[in-house]
Amino acid sequence: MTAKLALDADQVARARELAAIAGAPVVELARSHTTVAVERATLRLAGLGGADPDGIPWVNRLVSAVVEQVGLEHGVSGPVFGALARGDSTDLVALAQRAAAGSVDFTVPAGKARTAAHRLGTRAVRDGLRTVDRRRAERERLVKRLGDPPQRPWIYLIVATGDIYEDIPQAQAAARAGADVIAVIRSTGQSLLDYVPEGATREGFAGTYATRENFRLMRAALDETSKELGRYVRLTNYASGLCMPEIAALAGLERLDMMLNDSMYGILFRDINPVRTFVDQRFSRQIHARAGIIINTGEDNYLTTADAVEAAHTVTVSQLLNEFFAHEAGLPDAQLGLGHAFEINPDVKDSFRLELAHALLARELFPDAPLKWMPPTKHMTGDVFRGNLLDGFFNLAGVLTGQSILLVGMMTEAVVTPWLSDRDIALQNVRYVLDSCGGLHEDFVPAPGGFVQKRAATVLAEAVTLLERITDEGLLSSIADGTFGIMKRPPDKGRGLDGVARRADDFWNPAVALLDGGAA
Amino acid sequence: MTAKLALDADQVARARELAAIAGAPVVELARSHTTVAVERATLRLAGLGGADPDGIPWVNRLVSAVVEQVGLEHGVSGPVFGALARGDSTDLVALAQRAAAGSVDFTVPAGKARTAAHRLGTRAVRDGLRTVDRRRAERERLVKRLGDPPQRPWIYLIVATGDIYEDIPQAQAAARAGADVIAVIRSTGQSLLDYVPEGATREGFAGTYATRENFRLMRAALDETSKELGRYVRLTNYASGLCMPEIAALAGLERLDMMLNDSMYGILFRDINPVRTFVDQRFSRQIHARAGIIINTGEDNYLTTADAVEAAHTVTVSQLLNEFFAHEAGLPDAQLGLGHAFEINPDVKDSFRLELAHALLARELFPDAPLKWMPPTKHMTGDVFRGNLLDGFFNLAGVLTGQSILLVGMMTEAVVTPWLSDRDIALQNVRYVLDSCGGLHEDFVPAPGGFVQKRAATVLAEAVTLLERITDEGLLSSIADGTFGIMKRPPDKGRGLDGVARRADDFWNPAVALLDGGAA
Amino acid sequence: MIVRPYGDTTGDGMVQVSFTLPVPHDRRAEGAALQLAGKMGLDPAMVVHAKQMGTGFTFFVVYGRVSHLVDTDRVTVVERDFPLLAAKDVNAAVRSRLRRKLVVVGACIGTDAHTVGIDAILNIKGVAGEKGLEYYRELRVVNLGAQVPVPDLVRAAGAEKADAVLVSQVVTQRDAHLHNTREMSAAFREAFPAARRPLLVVGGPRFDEAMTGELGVDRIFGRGTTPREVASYLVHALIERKKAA
Amino acid sequence: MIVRPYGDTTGDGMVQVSFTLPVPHDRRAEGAALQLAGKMGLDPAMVVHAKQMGTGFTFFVVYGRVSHLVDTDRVTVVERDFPLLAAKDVNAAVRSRLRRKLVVVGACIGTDAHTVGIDAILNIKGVAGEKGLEYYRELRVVNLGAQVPVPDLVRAAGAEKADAVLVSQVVTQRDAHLHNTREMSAAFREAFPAARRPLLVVGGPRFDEAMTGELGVDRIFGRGTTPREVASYLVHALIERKKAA
Ligand code: B12
Ligand code: B12
Ligand SMILES: Cc1ncc(COP(=O)(O)O)c(C=O)c1O
Ligand SMILES: Cc1ncc(COP(=O)(O)O)c(C=O)c1O
Repeated sequence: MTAKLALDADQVARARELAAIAGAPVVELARSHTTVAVERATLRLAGLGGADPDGIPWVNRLVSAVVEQVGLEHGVSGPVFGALARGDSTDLVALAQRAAAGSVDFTVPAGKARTAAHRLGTRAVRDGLRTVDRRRAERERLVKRLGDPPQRPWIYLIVATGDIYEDIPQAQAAARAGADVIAVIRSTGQSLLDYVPEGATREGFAGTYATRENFRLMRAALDETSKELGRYVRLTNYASGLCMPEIAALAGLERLDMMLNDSMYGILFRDINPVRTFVDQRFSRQIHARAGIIINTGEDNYLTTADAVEAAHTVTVSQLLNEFFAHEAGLPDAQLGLGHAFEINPDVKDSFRLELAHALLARELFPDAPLKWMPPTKHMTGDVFRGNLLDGFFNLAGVLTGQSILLVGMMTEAVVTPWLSDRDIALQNVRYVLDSCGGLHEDFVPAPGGFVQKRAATVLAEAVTLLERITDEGLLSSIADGTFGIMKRPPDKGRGLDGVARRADDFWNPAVALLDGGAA
Repeated sequence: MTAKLALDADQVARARELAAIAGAPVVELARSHTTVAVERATLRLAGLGGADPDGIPWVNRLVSAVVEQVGLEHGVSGPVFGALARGDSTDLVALAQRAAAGSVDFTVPAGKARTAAHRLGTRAVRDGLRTVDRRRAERERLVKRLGDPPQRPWIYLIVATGDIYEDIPQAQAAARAGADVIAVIRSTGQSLLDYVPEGATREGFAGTYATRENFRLMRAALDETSKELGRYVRLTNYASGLCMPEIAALAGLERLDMMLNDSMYGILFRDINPVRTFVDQRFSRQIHARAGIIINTGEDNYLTTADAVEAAHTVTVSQLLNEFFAHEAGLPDAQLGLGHAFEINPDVKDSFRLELAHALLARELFPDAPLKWMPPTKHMTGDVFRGNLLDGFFNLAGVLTGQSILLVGMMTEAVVTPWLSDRDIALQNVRYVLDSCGGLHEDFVPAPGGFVQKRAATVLAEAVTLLERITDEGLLSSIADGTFGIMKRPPDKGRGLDGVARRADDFWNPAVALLDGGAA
Repeated sequence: MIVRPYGDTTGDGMVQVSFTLPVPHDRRAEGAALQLAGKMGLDPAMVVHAKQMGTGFTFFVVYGRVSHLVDTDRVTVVERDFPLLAAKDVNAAVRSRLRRKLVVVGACIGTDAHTVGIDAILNIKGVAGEKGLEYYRELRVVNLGAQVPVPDLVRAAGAEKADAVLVSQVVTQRDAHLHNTREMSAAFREAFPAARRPLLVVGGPRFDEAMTGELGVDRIFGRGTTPREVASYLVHALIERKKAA
Repeated sequence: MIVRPYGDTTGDGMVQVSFTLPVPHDRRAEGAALQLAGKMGLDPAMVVHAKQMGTGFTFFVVYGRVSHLVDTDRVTVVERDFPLLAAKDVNAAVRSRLRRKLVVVGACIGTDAHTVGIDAILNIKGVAGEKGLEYYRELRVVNLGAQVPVPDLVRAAGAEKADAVLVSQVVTQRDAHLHNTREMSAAFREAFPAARRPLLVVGGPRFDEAMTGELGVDRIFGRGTTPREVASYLVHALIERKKAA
């Protein structure tokens, strides 16, 4: 894409600089804290899986036991691998079982015990990370062999039956019908669970539980379909929530390809404590970076609670923050699926041209990021005929502005989670627009100084102003003020705060060490 | 609209010149013949209405009687007004009744009788034309008082229940919902009737009979609605067919605002004799010119039988011919609703860009004509969801290329004549596109030498080549060859030929005299 | 096999319905919409969209579950009960068995002017990649075109000694296609002794193929018919069956 | 009044239906679609579109006539049986009759996180140009937000001495909204003696407003509810009715 907006380069640079200033203290926060989820994720990387007979994962049992005895601030790996090193159990599962029964004494190992624990823990986690590496290499091989989608944007479809065994055939059907990316929507409420359920599940509400086994089943099914189609079909799930780091680890281990992972979504939309979120987010993104997983950020959500015209600049600001945090966590531009959405009230005069301005602004601010373009949801109604039309114009805006990943809108958005036929109709819509207007961006030349260019400049200017305010106030205070999505979230409130601890001086976590160190 | 296609001005001029050369012999044909329909139309202008107890209009009875006795070639007005002048009856209806009973002897009057007949006939027809003039002035007053639609394109909607009393509330509802022009579709088969039915009708198939009373009822209803809405709502009906001149006269008398009137439609799609059509067409257009009625030509029809890409240039050629014939008959550009349509198979790669090229070509060739942009029909299927989408892109093409009159597409095109709700959904579609993309043409700038410009140049070049062939062969032979819409129509075949006569030396028709003379 | 509509889960029975009721939009109207949905078997039913049109009509979109079962074994369809032949087999059959050209007269009758469908079957150009009947060397095709009055058709069939008459009807408003077809078949019955009556075939996108009896014709072809199907049927009905008889 | 669906003519009974059947597309599948349409009361019915999706499913669009009659007099709707009050009248009623602030506790319960609807009712900002309940001086509003477990809600209602509890449910897949509402009302019945139980109000776009009995709540509000309706209802139910009793 050649530049069509004539953006002011200085202002763009200024915006990035401000985002870095606003983000720096939060990175510091993340580097100086740990959470139960980070610790559990570490144990998962170290190979601990499964759950007790009540379905409580062993990682939860084990971390709880350690935290109870020695607190969280040292990291659980020292105590856990110390116990293993001293022969308390033969492996992590056995240890977790014994710990659950109350028969292990955990201590923060010191001296030689410390060295032994660290060696054991590092080796275990390194093995886990190597599996992640192998999965990544596997993906690269498959993409090489089978090929990427022939067109941009990639077509991204959701399935959401709640039952993995209904999801699978629907996902395969969607892929055959043209989907390049399948996202399995998660059951409502899972993001508030402070554990990751186990096994294949059939009982989700409006989505299917994210479990390692469900990941595996779906990935295997899509591998099959990929071969059949001669095109690598990507799989997406959600990291966000109280288990962000763990789900990121499982996704890396099961070769998911994309993950919903936003630096602020959990705070704003699930009332998860800000500190908890920022700490979890950084760790999870480090794993995504390692796994070659593309993150999908959640700016679209702001526009479901705030007005898409008034709040357009908050999307830009959030994208810049997500970019900063992602880079810091090691994610290159190619893994940055920054989100934005077609959510302007269609009754607003010139709404489509406003959408074009916003979409092009994101495109030109982040030229190398695989932007994720989200369909209308808020202003969809039960009028499914109008809905399909609106989705068509959303698709057109995507094509005209060179978006990278197109989340396919459903005419039944306001009615039900998508039906099989909804997806088919939606894909047909996308295909029509892509095939009939594929090259139309050639003829889309915003008039110099015209409506589109002016609107983009306004949004950018508003974003800079807001970023200036945020750097003044601090990001955490801004979040507390309701800057994003009109949600007010103070740093000392929200779910999961009790699972956060400032790292003690002797804090040790082999995953953190390996990931921060960069080597493994 | 600024020029976006960089058309070759010489080639455009050449195309017009060729069309004039091709059309000239046909104009000569029209000037040297008359038809029963022209004669009946003349009697209608002179004030003869009504029908016999079998529903056969008095104009038909009277013309038949004259033709039987003295032939058609002199025109019927001499014999008819001669009979009146000599006191055979007090008025035209009485004369027709007597003639039907076989009790009038018609002769072509000569000498004094001729002078008296001509005076009487001229006065009667002039009265009729004055009524047409009054209707026109009335329209101009109403438009001035109530206003034209605030936007372009004007929104053109059809009603087609078959029952004038269902049509009326539907038309009013459509106008209230935003229609600027209402077209009452005619019953199938009416165009093959060699008479115009009488009275209010409720029994049409897939359309309502065009009758003077139906015209009057609908115009009155829409006048009411126009006042209610503060916007003059236009009314359209069909002239084409065996009664083209008569219907044109009735439309002028009842203040219709637009009329389907194509120079070749009847020939190609109703197998009406070419000579009959061309003669009727010229007379009817003279009346339209007088009445200030905008004609709608029928190039869209070619694309329902021929392929819209392959035959794109035949549309251009036909538009040029229609333009030539219209100008010759006295119609200014402002009354030239030349037709074209969005009928490319939507599965064709780049179909939308091809549509843009074609639509823009028409726009730039006829910058001052109120072009009528017709929706997809041929490639509409029973998939009404897709249908509504396609109609949305049709609307968009109309907006991007500055079309003047937008015939609103219906999602049920392949299923039923439009339902009330179809129209509502369709209007909502139009409104969305107009409101959200109204100014988007500002940003639509076909790349110089790019896909759109190239395609337009190709079509224009093909049109010139075809026009060259037509000027070589003669238009009538080209029509016989299947040049348009793949229909082969030789000049000596087809319906209504027996109602055509070469004008005799003493031919006299007061309407022809007044219209050709220009004065009245 | 018993099946049910499928929304997103096997057996969920979900369907979408839309319609207009001649009432202004209010709560009572929505209740009326639910009442209708209920009578159609939707339970539960949700009115997900309601929009007043003008003053006295409201358009509704309703989603809901039906408990109707569909028994695919009890579906009666007009299955193709003849083999699908290649053009050369059609020609061969006519040549060897009939020993003269098989005559087909086609038309759009009544006021219907939609010739694209019958032309697709008859003209060389054909449809969907298949050539039309004119392409078959052993068939003689007379295409009378659009808006042919029934008496003209009967006369032409007699004059051409038609083996089969192919009639197209596309306009269906007020059941025009049914009326016209009935009028046509009655006219042929009147004009020809049963043994010499040509085979009567009608086609068009909105016919129910099972209505041959009611309409007095030998065969009905619907949406998406191809020329080869028609040619094969003609061989089957005029040659194979005659042989059998 | 007896009415019928309206396509383009009074009484024509025309409706549009779409659904998927778990069968591949062939003639039999179209027959199956017609069978279902028939059971829904469409006669005649036309399959106007059929498209196979994947290997084992076909999507159908069917148009047709139903002969069901809709009797608008037999529609039972939850009519607004209370006067719609202006904010100042609501405040006046509370002040003069209750003589203390009326306490409203609101929440999205279960795993539902769709707060936009309840916020539209409660927050000052409101919806459709009407301010939310927080704007009413004599109401005290406690909005607990999203994904509130039922026990927490019951506890909060007790602690705040809630006069009314307003619960929102938007997710309806697998009838989540019905389960959660039933669980909620049962918990309140358990926790409070009948006389002291707060008024229970639920809302959301997919509720059937007539289900109060089944769900054990006092009132249900559906799509497009406005804050003023809710405030007026609260006055009616908590003040006017009490006075009457
Ligand atoms: C093209 C077209 C026209 C052209 C016709 C040109 C021509 N020479 O045929 C023109 C522009 C002239 C036209 C005019 C009108 N049309 Co028209 N037209 C159509 C359109 C767009 C496509 C029809 C078509 O060509 N289909 C393609 C062919 C190949 O398909 P088919 O006809 O189904 O044929 C196949 C099968 O059915 C079968 N078949 C058909 N006939 C036969 C016969 C035999 C013997 C056999 C074996 C098989 C067979 O085989 C064919 C090949 O597979 C349809 C809408 C649509 N998208 O369907 C409207 C449509 C048919 N038209 C309609 C109407 C009402 C009219 C008009 C009255 C008014 C108007 N809306 O303009 C006029 C007047 C026509 C008249 N007097 O009959 C309506 C009919 C409504 C109804 N159900 O009653 C439709 C559905 C549009 C609408 N929704 O209003 N039309
Ligand atoms: C905004 C939105 C979101 C936002 C919510 C933000 C927030 N803080 O609320 C976000 C992005 C977070 C979200 C997430 C999800 N959503 Co969501 N979301 C929507 C959306 C687009 C709009 C809902 C809305 O805000 N409507 C506007 C409000 C004002 O209307 P309302 O809720 O109907 O409220 C009015 C009345 O109903 C009534 N009312 C409502 N509650 C109450 C309560 C009382 C007491 C009273 C008196 C009245 C009342 O008054 C209100 C004002 O008139 C809908 C689709 C749509 N267009 O409807 C999907 C939708 C509701 N979401 C859905 C789903 C499945 C989800 C997810 C599970 C997965 C996903 N698809 O993303 C997640 C998880 C949510 C969870 N755990 O619950 C589905 C639900 C399907 C179903 N029927 O079961 C929908 C329908 C989309 C779909 N087709 O898949 N979503
Ligand atoms: C970034 C991000 N994470 C997570 C989710 C979903 O979260 P939950 O599972 O809590 O509904 C969304 C919502 O679409 C999102 O945008
Ligand atoms: C120019 C023109 N005249 C007339 C008609 C309709 O003719 P008929 O009434 O014969 O169907 C059409 C069809 O749309 C047309 O385009």
